[in-house]
Amino acid sequence: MSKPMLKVENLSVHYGYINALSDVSIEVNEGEIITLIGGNGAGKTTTLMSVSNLVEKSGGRVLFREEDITNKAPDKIVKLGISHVPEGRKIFPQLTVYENLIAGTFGKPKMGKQKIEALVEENYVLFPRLKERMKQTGGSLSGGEQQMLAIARGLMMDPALIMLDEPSLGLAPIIVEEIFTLIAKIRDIGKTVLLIEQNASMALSIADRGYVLEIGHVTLTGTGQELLVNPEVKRAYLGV
Amino acid sequence: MAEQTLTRVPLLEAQGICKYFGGLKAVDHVDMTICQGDIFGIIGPNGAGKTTFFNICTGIFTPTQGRIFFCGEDITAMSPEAVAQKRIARTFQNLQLFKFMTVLENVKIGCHIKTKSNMFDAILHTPTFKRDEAFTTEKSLEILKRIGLFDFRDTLAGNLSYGMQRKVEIARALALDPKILLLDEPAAGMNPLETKALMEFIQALNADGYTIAVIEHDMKFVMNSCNRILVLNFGQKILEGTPAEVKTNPEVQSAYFGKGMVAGEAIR
Amino acid sequence: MSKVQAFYHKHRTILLLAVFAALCVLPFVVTKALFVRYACNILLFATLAGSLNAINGYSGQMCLGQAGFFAIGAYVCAIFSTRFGVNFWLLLPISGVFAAMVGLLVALPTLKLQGIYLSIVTLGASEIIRIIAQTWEPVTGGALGIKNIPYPWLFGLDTFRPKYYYFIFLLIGVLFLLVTNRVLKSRVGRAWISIREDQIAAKSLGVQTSFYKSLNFMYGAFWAGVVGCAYAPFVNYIEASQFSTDTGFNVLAMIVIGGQGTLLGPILGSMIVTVLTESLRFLDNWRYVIYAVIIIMMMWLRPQGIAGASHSVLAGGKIKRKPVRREGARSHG
Amino acid sequence: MEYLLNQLVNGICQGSIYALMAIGYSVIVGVVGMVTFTYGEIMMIGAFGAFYSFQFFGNNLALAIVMAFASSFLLGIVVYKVCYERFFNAPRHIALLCTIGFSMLMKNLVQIVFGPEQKPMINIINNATYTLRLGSVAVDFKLLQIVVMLLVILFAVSLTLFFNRTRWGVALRAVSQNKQAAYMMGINVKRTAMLGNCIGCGFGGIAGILLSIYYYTVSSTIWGNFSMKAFSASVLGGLVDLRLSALGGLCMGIIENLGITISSATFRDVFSFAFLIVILVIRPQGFAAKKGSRV
Amino acid sequence: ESKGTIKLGGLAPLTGNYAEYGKGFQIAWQMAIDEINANGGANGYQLSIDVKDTQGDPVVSSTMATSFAEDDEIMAILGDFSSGACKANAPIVDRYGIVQLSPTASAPDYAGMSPYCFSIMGRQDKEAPFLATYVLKKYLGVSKVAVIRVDSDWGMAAFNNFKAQADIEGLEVIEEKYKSDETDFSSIITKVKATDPEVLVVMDQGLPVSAIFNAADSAGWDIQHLALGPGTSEQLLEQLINPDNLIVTSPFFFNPEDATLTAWKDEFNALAGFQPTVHPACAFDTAYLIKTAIEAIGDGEITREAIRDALQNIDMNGLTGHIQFEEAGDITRDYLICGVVDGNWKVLEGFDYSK
Ligand SMILES: Nc1ncnc2c1ncn2[C@@H]1O[C@H](COP(=O)(O)OP(=O)(O)OP(=O)(O)O)[C@@H](O)[C@H]1O
Ligand SMILES: Nc1ncnc2c1ncn2[C@@H]1O[C@H](COP(=O)(O)OP(=O)(O)OP(=O)(O)O)[C@@H](O)[C@H]1O
Ligand SMILES: [Mg+2]
Ligand SMILES: [Mg+2]
Repeated sequence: MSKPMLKVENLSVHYGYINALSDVSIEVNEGEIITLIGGNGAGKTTTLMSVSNLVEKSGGRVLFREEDITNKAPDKIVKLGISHVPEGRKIFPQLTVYENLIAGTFGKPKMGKQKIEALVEENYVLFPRLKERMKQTGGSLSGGEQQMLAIARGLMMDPALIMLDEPSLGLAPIIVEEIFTLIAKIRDIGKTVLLIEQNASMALSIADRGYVLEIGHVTLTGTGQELLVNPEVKRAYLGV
Repeated sequence: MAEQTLTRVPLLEAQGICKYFGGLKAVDHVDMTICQGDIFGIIGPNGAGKTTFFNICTGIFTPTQGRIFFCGEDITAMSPEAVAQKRIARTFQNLQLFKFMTVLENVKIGCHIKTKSNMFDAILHTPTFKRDEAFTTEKSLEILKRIGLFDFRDTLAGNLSYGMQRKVEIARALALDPKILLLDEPAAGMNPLETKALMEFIQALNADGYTIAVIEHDMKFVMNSCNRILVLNFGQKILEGTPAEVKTNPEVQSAYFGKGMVAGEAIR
Repeated sequence: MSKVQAFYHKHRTILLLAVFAALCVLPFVVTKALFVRYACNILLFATLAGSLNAINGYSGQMCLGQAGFFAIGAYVCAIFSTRFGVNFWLLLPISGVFAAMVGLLVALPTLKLQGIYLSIVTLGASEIIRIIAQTWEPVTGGALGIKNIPYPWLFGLDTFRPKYYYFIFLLIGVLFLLVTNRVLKSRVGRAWISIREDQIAAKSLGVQTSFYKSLNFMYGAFWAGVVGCAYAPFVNYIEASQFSTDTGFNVLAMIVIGGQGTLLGPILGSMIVTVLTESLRFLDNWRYVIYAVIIIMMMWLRPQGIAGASHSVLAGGKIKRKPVRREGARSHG
Repeated sequence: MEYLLNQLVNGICQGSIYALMAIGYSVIVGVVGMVTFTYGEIMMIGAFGAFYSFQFFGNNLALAIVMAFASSFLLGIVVYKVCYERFFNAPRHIALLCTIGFSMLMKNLVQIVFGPEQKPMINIINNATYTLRLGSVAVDFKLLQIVVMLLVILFAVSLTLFFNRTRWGVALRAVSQNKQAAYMMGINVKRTAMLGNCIGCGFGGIAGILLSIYYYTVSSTIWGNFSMKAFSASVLGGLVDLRLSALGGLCMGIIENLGITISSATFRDVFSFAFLIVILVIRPQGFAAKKGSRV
Repeated sequence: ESKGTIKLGGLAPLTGNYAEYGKGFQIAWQMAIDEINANGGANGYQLSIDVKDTQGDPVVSSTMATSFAEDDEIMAILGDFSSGACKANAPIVDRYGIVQLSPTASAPDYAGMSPYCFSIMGRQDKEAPFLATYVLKKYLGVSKVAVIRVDSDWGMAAFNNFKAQADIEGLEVIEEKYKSDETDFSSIITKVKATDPEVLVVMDQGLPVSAIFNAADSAGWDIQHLALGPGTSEQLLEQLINPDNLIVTSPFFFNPEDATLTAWKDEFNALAGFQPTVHPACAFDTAYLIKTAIEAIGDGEITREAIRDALQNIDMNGLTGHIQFEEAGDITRDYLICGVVDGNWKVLEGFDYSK
């Protein structure tokens, strides 16, 4: 673990007159699972959005593999190998499930037909539901199915770094388990994960390190285990 | 937990409900009885047909087969607005707020069926109009106080955080003075602390005599607040019973809880 | 809330009365008949735009056919006053009712339609109305139109002169504002807005969306009809081409520029569009080029319209959230 | 019988012109996700491009078509920059008004630059009439009509394949549905949307040149009505489905001409609009299958 | 020495569907006025004209007419193009007492609406019967005609006048009409062809005329073409696939042998960039009419009223021929039957209807 793969330095974001993030610094090393936890409106989503450069930053830098991507076009950032599974699914409602998956491959324009088919199959194994719904439009899926589709679509580009924003939202416990197993598996094959979760205990238990965000500031950081037993975290985010 | 009364009066009944989308059986022969005073949970894997089932109960879909009775009256083919007139209120899985209206106005719309002044009353400011407006305002503010959104009454609903938006939906539904309240994943996107607060609120409502049906994936929430639970899978009913029965059912275990890592202590 | 708004709210009645008084003396201060005629046009189109705004801005239906309802009003007035000598003041509500009926006819079959589908149907309906007006010779005079529509009685004043006709438009405009303001601030108005915001949610709360949509269409059409009725004697000569889709688009431009969904918007929009088109005349045929450029620029600079709030739906982009103190939100009472 | 058949052929010919226009229109709507009221001007610019190509480079039809495509394509870039790019997140009527404004701008600018008079278009495609005999019945076709019909089929089929079978097509459609998500997929949204818009415009330009050859004229004023027809046809086809839009155009042409046969040409638009309204009342999505929308 | 400037108001559709004609008006007026001023003005007065765009819309036209009428410096109004707009303005000019001299309004009831309304186009109720009696009956000698006409106020009046005379002459008439923005005439042609007439008459101006004849040609229909409205338009010739069997009636013809006319035509073409029709020629004459009227007033005070009276009694030879107003304020013209020979307009027969 030499150089951090993704480095967020002193990031600040303002929405109009709201200061959503101030001076947030985060490091993600190659092959790690990093989790961000925090209450509603703490700025977790905003952090991911600014890595993808989908919100305007008022200060700070973002580095990916030592390349400055602070002001890089969003689509170019994706093409560096960063996949972003957004909050609220954002699937393409009029495209079929299959087409949604295909849309996920634009981050790797050179990907061959066979590779695409193989990835699609992989995702169908992971989420058999999607295979059943292959020809259905994305918009007609149930909430949870849409969430699965969003995750699968994010996996389609075979990214180096995958950023997941509340992947377990609206999913049944059994699927949530599978998602977490999957995240661990992704890490095990050498990829890197940046994870946002409301279910902090699950997230921390698989994470290598975690950051606690509060009203736009990083207030705590440590390994997953450290945070899991931290009384402050326990009280505020684990609900015990 | 709501007290179990000895004489259970059925409020909302579903008989053999089916909903097919083309060849897809989203809901398949489901029977259900929700009684007065219940907090009734509906759980099941994703795509099991829970939301579809709610949509059928509230008139948004007409079922392919089967009937829905409310207080003994057949409401199967009724339009959503007619169902709402029967005082069945609901919230939506993907929020359907009036985003550009203030919180207070959102709740005032909820009072629509409780008032009846028409356009001419409004133009002429007749007594009916004045009475209605006074009633609407008073009632809406009362609900907002109760749910804890009073301070936000003049904020645009879309400006609130996710959790609060969910509450606005509940407040709006309460303004209908519903006989039954259907909540679709009210705790989604909330952290454990907020979920707990919501659970307490719902129990308080129940104590006040509201009957509630709730779809949730948060097992702590469901197991601790519901007195009866319906489990769906692939559109079919696996089980309807008490939390204790659901917890121990192996089929539910394998289809829904998995290893129990997430459902956690709630089911153990 | 800005200082201007605060000031307005404090002295509302006085301010409004002052504006009204100023409007009343206007035609006596402005001596050029041409300018008074422009003022008439502004009032006329402000009310017409207002009637469209009542549909597009409040119930969120995208109607492009206001020219049709306007035509109905104008023709009803022209036909009844030239053929049967019916009094203008009686014709005002009659024209409105006729237009409202047509509004209902358009609304009923299209209740299921939304957005652009509704737009094209309303546009089509307005074209059909125009073509019927153009071809139904025995009744509408066909392509010849109807001329010499009698000038209305107004306390013995000579309404041939824009100076006095002005008061007819003023009266209708003020009446429209008063009535609409009341309707919007009632259960009915809220129901309309709820349809604009989210129909499914509105239904689930017991709002009979079909009924309120029809009512909304009828209301907008009614006022368009009333304005049409006042328009016919004003121009004294009507024929079908005056009610083309361009008229409809013009009115649409007014409400969008002024600010859709606000009471003030259509008035401002009408002023801007009228003043612009008139004041750019010296540009000859470059006029419309410049006018179009200005419209587009306004959309660029202020998409929500002049009167639209910056947090408005129309401002585009995301909703601006106010800072929220989280502690206050926790308790459930 | 022969008379009716001939009228039907007239209808099909007119309908295929509508269909041709509707295809380009649907491409625009399908990619940009917003309707346009400047389509008439886009066709006009295509026609003018061809007109001046004939003027300066001689009677070369292929070149003229390329010019028509290119000039409309370029105008498409301007339309995109002026009317769409800034308003993707805004409510639709704002972009809509911008297109209305832009249409007004173009109409008047063209009138100033190219003159207000109608210009005669070179009658480049052989105007021979072919008579098809079915027993005793004779039906007349013009070469140009056949060309238009073939083009409609070609464009409808090839563009549909392109949109549904290629990754590029998926990207174009994805962009119209959710711009932000498209970014997250690594799609260059602005360029893609612009390109899609321009392709649609380019096809509009081709429709423009064929139209002006068909009617022997180019001018700044005759196109407004046609763009309305393109719009209606593509609404009939559910706005984004190219083949159904083409079908919608065809139906409208036939309905109009049969209507004229039984009554008068003054009612032409009444027939097509009434047809549109009736269809939409029966099927709110037009010919398209109901969309799987849900709450 | 100049006695000052007399201002005129001009109404013309500079934008919109009739922009081509409005443009022609504007240029012709300016040509006439420049010429008059260069030659010492009208009885020593310089003329100037302020042309306002009426968009071809009667309502805008009345607004503009009001603005001229209100402006005491404006002595007379020239224009507007369409009968509809002129009729809409009639009550206004009547009320304010200012002349509205239209180059082209031809509706029979227009000029009679007010003593201040004038037109020099010639009345439709003269030209259309001329078509029926002289062209169809006498010149061509046919008995069954098909008329395809625009459904506008002009087209309606033209047809009604024609029909009345045709009934007297015992002509069988088949009527088809279309909206003014129509472009596709194939089904009308198919429909009319099925009735098997001897002559195809088109009543309209501009694009549809050529479009209809071309549609007939390309449907392989060989029939005599006749047009009422476009006059001897050069553009029409350019737009027709097969102009040779076309006959038009016209109050006026740009005789290529007439040097003044040809010079005028060339000058106009140079200024406008397109060939003149009869309409700008009429506009040109209206300006000269005002000049003549002012000269007729002589040393008297130039008032609106005086101009009206002078116009009423005018007797002038203009570009388009002899002009003398009748009681109502319009004129009766002599019509020509023109046809195309070797791609150029030729007078086939000249008739004086009044005889
Ligand atoms: N588009 C926006 N416009 C204005 N304010 C915004 C916008 N998006 C987010 N905010 C505000 O920025 C802050 C951070 O929001 P963010 O969505 O990043 O929170 P989060 O930690 O992801 O919360 P959640 O758990 O609810 O997803 C909040 O106060 C929110 O209200
Ligand atoms: N309009 C529709 N067209 C086609 N299929 C539909 C439609 N609506 C729902 N479905 C299908 O019906 C099934 C049930 O959906 P439903 O939304 O009821 O699931 P759910 O139990 O609420 O799931 P979740 O927990 O994920 O919200 C899903 O598989 C979905 O794909
Ligand atoms: Mg978030
Ligand atoms: Mg659901």
